[in-house]
Amino acid sequence: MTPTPSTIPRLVKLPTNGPAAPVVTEPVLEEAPVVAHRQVGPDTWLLTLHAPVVAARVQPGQFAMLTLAREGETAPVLPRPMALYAWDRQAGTVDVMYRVVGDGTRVLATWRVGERMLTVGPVGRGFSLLPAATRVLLLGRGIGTCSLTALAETAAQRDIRVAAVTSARTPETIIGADFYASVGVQDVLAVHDEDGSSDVPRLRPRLAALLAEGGVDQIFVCGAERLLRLGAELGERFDAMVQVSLEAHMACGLGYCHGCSTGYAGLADEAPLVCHDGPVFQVARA
Amino acid sequence: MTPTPSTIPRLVKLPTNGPAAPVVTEPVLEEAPVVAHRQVGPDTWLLTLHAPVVAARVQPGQFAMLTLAREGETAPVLPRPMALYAWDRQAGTVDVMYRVVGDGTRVLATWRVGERMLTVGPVGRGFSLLPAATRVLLLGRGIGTCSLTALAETAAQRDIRVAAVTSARTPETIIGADFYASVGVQDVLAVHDEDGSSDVPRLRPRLAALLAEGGVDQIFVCGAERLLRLGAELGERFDAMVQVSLEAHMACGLGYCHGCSTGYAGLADEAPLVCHDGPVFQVARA
Amino acid sequence: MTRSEQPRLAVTIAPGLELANPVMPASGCFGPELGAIVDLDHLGALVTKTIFLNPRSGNPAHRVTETHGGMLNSVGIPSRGVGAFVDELLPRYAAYRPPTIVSIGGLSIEEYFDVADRLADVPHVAALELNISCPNLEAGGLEIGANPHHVERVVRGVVDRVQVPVISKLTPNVTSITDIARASEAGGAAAVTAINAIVGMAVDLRGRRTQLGNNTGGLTGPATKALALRMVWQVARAISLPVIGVGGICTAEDALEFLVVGATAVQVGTATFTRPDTMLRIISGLRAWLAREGVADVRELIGSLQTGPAGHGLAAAHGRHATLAVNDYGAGTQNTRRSGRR
Amino acid sequence: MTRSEQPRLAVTIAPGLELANPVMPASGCFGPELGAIVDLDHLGALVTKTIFLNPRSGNPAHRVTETHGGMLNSVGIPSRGVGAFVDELLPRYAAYRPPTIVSIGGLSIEEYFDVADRLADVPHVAALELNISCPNLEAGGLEIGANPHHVERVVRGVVDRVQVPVISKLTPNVTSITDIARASEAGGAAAVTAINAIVGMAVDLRGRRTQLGNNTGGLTGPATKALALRMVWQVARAISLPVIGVGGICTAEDALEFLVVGATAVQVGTATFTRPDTMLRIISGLRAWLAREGVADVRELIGSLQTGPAGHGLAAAHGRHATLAVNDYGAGTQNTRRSGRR
Ligand SMILES: Cc1cc2nc3c(=O)[nH]c(=O)nc-3n(C[C@H](O)[C@H](O)[C@H](O)COP(=O)(O)OP(=O)(O)OC[C@H]3O[C@@H](n4cnc5c(N)ncnc54)[C@H](O)[C@@H]3O)c2cc1C
Ligand SMILES: Cc1cc2nc3c(=O)[nH]c(=O)nc-3n(C[C@H](O)[C@H](O)[C@H](O)COP(=O)(O)OP(=O)(O)OC[C@H]3O[C@@H](n4cnc5c(N)ncnc54)[C@H](O)[C@@H]3O)c2cc1C
Ligand SMILES: Cc1cc2nc3c(=O)[nH]c(=O)nc-3n(C[C@H](O)[C@H](O)[C@H](O)COP(=O)(O)O)c2cc1C
Ligand SMILES: Cc1cc2nc3c(=O)[nH]c(=O)nc-3n(C[C@H](O)[C@H](O)[C@H](O)COP(=O)(O)O)c2cc1C
Ligand code: FES
Ligand code: FES
Repeated sequence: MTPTPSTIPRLVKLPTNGPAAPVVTEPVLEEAPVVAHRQVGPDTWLLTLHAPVVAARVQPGQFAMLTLAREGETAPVLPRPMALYAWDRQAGTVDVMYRVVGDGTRVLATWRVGERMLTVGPVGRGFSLLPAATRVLLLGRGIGTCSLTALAETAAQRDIRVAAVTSARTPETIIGADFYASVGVQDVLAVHDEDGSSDVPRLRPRLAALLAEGGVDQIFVCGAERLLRLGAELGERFDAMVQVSLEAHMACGLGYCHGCSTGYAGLADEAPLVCHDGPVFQVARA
Repeated sequence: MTPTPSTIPRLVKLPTNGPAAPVVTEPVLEEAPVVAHRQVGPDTWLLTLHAPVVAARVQPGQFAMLTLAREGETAPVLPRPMALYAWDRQAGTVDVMYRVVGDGTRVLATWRVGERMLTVGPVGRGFSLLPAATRVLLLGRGIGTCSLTALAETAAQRDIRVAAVTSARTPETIIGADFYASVGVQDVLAVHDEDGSSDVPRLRPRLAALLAEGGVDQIFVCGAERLLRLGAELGERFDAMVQVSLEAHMACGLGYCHGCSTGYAGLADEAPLVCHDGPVFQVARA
Repeated sequence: MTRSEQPRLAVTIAPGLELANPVMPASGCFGPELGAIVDLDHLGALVTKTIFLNPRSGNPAHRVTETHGGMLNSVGIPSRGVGAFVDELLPRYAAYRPPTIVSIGGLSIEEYFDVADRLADVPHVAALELNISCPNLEAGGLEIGANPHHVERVVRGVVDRVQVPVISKLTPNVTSITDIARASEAGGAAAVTAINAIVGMAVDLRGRRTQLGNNTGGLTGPATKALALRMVWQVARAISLPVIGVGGICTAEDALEFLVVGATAVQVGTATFTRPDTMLRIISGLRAWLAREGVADVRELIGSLQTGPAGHGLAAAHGRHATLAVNDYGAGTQNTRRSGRR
Repeated sequence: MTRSEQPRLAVTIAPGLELANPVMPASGCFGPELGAIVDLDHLGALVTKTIFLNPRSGNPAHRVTETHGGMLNSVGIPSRGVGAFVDELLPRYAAYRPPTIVSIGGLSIEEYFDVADRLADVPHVAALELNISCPNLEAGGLEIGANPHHVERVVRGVVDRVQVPVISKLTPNVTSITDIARASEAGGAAAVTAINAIVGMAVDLRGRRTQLGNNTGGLTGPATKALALRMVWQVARAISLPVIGVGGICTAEDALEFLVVGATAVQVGTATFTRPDTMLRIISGLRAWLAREGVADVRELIGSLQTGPAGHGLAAAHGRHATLAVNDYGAGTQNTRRSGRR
């Protein structure tokens, strides 16, 4: 198998120090009671766990590993990585929004309030907001938007001007638009495939116009390759740093199983691990 | 492994014709809705299924194979054989009483009213009530009593005088005493280990006294080896036919998998199958 | 194919042996007794329990028990012998429409030949399946099926004795199943079946005893599907005979996966215990799946597997996300997030 | 033993290598990273991921996926090479109290020797575990571990080069695991570990693709326990070395079953992914179980299995029924109903 010529931007790790380094926190294992769990859209659920240590430590773009097997059971064998959509450090709770797509999430949807879920978090190297950032753009699609919501809140709290695209296949499956509005995101562009508003050729000029005045310092992407390409293009145009959150099948979430490689690296060095070196990576500057 | 000398009576198949042959019916596969399901004692549950064809055909001592795996699931892989405790041919329902002892019955206890359970039944060759019988004795222990309850009802309906021992470890785990009383069993002896009333040396004279006048035509046993030995002894004394219902691990319940052998037969002929040749066998006359 | 047209399900598993559909029972997990509750005329074929020359009693109880995701059996293949089979059992199979494949076994290579001789001119025998792989027997079974030379001899000897196609059923309990498959092909088999049960064990901890009367038994059921799929894939690439896939198949999707890796037909064992009508559910599930996916002929799927990293890394994941984006490597080594279901 | 006394958990898995308890991680399913969330000082030992001589990148994504009752991995053993291991990784293991067992691999027999040479005098290496059985490698791995002659050569060569005990880790993907165990013993191994992963496969039906970037991968987890138990039982009877049992262990009861069939210690792999604290749960579960059953020393259980039909037929079923009656054969062939739980 020889890889076909790349059509997506080249990604590299975020730096481990300097202003562009993400805040990395030590994970913890908590037996977190489900404090709320409800369906919020087609196949989409919002789960709230009482995991005070995770809530205290988590940074935007980090995730948790959730054991979906109930006490005494062994299936699902693998825990599932889930972005932390939002959190309340005071209440000690974290929110996960997920879409039911397979066996794992089907089991997750059966968890009831009061049950205790083994939760490992916060995991990974999240997004890094530059101290000097004054305006940022978030590009999210589908459930991938869940990695960006907390970042929007943090940015807004720092008086950074935030524009957020949340894209989906249908109007009903748009994620996070209300959340963005509620945390003070200035420009929320909720777009979808049904009316074609999510098409990149239509989105590109809208965003260009929006950013024309004031530009943009950082662009954050999650959930679609075409949004990553658009982000990279805009990043080049506005000289902005572009970060993207990746997914991979995972087993440990802690960097020791080497299950979550980002790809095939050749014969000597291993490709970065999504759980340990990411999930957030940056687009390499040309 | 050479078998140790037998201390239990030799068992043989029931005849396939003549007055002592059980009524054998064709099994059917029904998707039977759960119409009632409640806990009736320590770890003991009563399940009612709407399975009209099974209910129409079943004879005392027959059983059903219940698929405990829910639609879309594969565990438990094996269905479980369960005696039919009682039935209502009019309403088209059958009752199963079971005790939660392992993974299978733990799953069974989670089934809710309205769910449809694949049910194969009636299966097996049940008890045979001789046309001439006027008095019978039932010896049941623990959940094994569930194989005898329907027989008591049928016998009582035929104006046969019934005496029934229901034995258990504790007073709370005694099965079927109320049922026996409600269907008109004349003598119900509910005995247990706590006060020693279930000890054979204490039970033997009580039963001998009870049967002294009028004797007994048939003795039916289920659930304990010591009761089988006692039954065989009384059978000899009163010249009564003794039948016993056996258990075995099962897969098909229909006689084709050969999983439910009653034992090791030697090298040429196979031992009888519990599902197909039984579950009811008779004590061989000396 | 328009929605109203029925997809074609017929497959040919051996010269002259076309089945109405690719679904049949696994040997030992079926008998005409099932006909009381399931319409057997809809099956692709019937397969008998393994028949030996002489009567055998089988193993002591317990003979079956449940394990995680599967079951163990140490039934030990009781048999009334080939004579009683021909006289009493076979007519009950012949009463149904699908062809009957007779599974035969032996405690020695010669026993296979004796059984084959006895069956050579018996009507209603559509094919012989050689159980060279039963792990429960003290003699024969595993030993013959694990040795390519013995396998070739057994297969050739039976092929020489009968007119009907001979199918060799492979044991998974070997280092190289492809060697056994090639030996079967060399011996003249018309097809191979893969796989038989995997030798396993279960323990009653409290009693510190083996659960099965025979100590070890054959592990079957969903827990074995990943192993069976791998072996069927390897075998299908190693030989040019039709392969009948078996091991853990419970649903139409499972059956289709076996076809995709190279099986021409499938057998269903343990899942028939779980639900006696599993085979019928699979057949109607196949039909529905093919219609939904617009596949006119089930044979299009046979061996259609693409291998290697998909879209070079991430897109292989989940076919169920219909609009899965094509992801590529970056010029470096990273891949972007899958975006299909978003 | 009175209720208040703690049962003794210590076991000796090789001359001079006593563990505080019989529970350790399986290679590749553990790293000091786990120490962030679990107290590793409670474990019986630590086991490293397999180390090769030179850096290796491992296989393309996807590298792990879930299957029925287990998982498949085709990680492919990325390694930074033995040099980086000694300099950077080993100190992180040495920071914990339990002894560190270093798993080593090779793409050739000589590579094992080179790695062993490099580790020969390194402090904090308590033992070497030879991964002669990794099914994911294109070279080495399966081939060496499936051939008794190669196994004996590898084991002997490493034993000759190091002072510490050498443990040979057996592959299940062979016809006769006892042959490989005997070859390990002949080569001078101090113990054997059984089993490694079973080669399996998963298919993305919709995409008609393999799920794993490397097509096949190692099946592990609860689905494999029945097979692993059988192999550990066979191996423990075939050789006189301690056996470390591994395969599908999730609970203290699972671990005890492995001890009962003959293992001296156990490793836990997949179950640590399901619950990162599984090993600690197992250790406290062992303690509780032994106390409850009045077993003063865990070693009493090792190899305590009774085989054959119990009470000659029916009583073997369920240890959990404490008062299980002894059932006998009748003079004929029948058995009576089990009466324990009634
Ligand atoms: C860092 C990170 C953050 C994530 N955040 C979210 C989130 O906020 N909301 C959400 O709905 N989902 C999220 N996912 C994906 C999530 O982990 C599930 O695996 C995915 O939704 C698949 O659902 P399933 O488990 O039901 O699929 P199954 O079919 O049960 O999965 C089978 C196997 O494939 C793996 N797998 C399948 N799809 C994915 C995927 N997209 N990513 C990783 N592994 C996969 C599973 O882990 C499992 O091993 C995230 C993934 C990562 C890596
Ligand atoms: C003819 C017949 C009638 C029965 N009637 C009843 C009844 O009315 N009420 C009731 O509670 N139980 C009854 N049983 C037993 C029942 O089938 C369950 O298997 C038993 O209760 C074990 O529970 P489990 O499935 O939870 O055990 P698990 O631990 O889940 O069983 C593991 C395996 O052992 C087998 N097994 C374990 N114990 C038994 C047993 N005693 N008999 C058969 N197989 C067993 C299971 O089928 C399974 O394969 C009957 C059994 C037979 C053969
Ligand atoms: C109870 C039982 C009995 C079996 N008997 C036979 C047999 O007689 N001959 C044979 O070739 N295979 C026999 N098998 C193996 C099956 O034919 C099949 O190869 C195996 O069960 C795997 O398929 P499954 O996972 O769908 O059950 C038996 C399997 C079971 C479970
Ligand atoms: C992700 C993963 C990586 C593994 N890596 C190795 C390895 O590097 N060396 C090795 O000897 N075994 C490796 N194994 C096999 C395990 O050590 C163990 O033998 C197997 O997983 C069975 O145990 P389990 O069922 O408890 O997981 C690996 C297993 C998994 C799941
Ligand atoms: S999931 Fe284990 S290394 Fe990333
Ligand atoms: S359970 Fe299959 S033959 Fe009795």
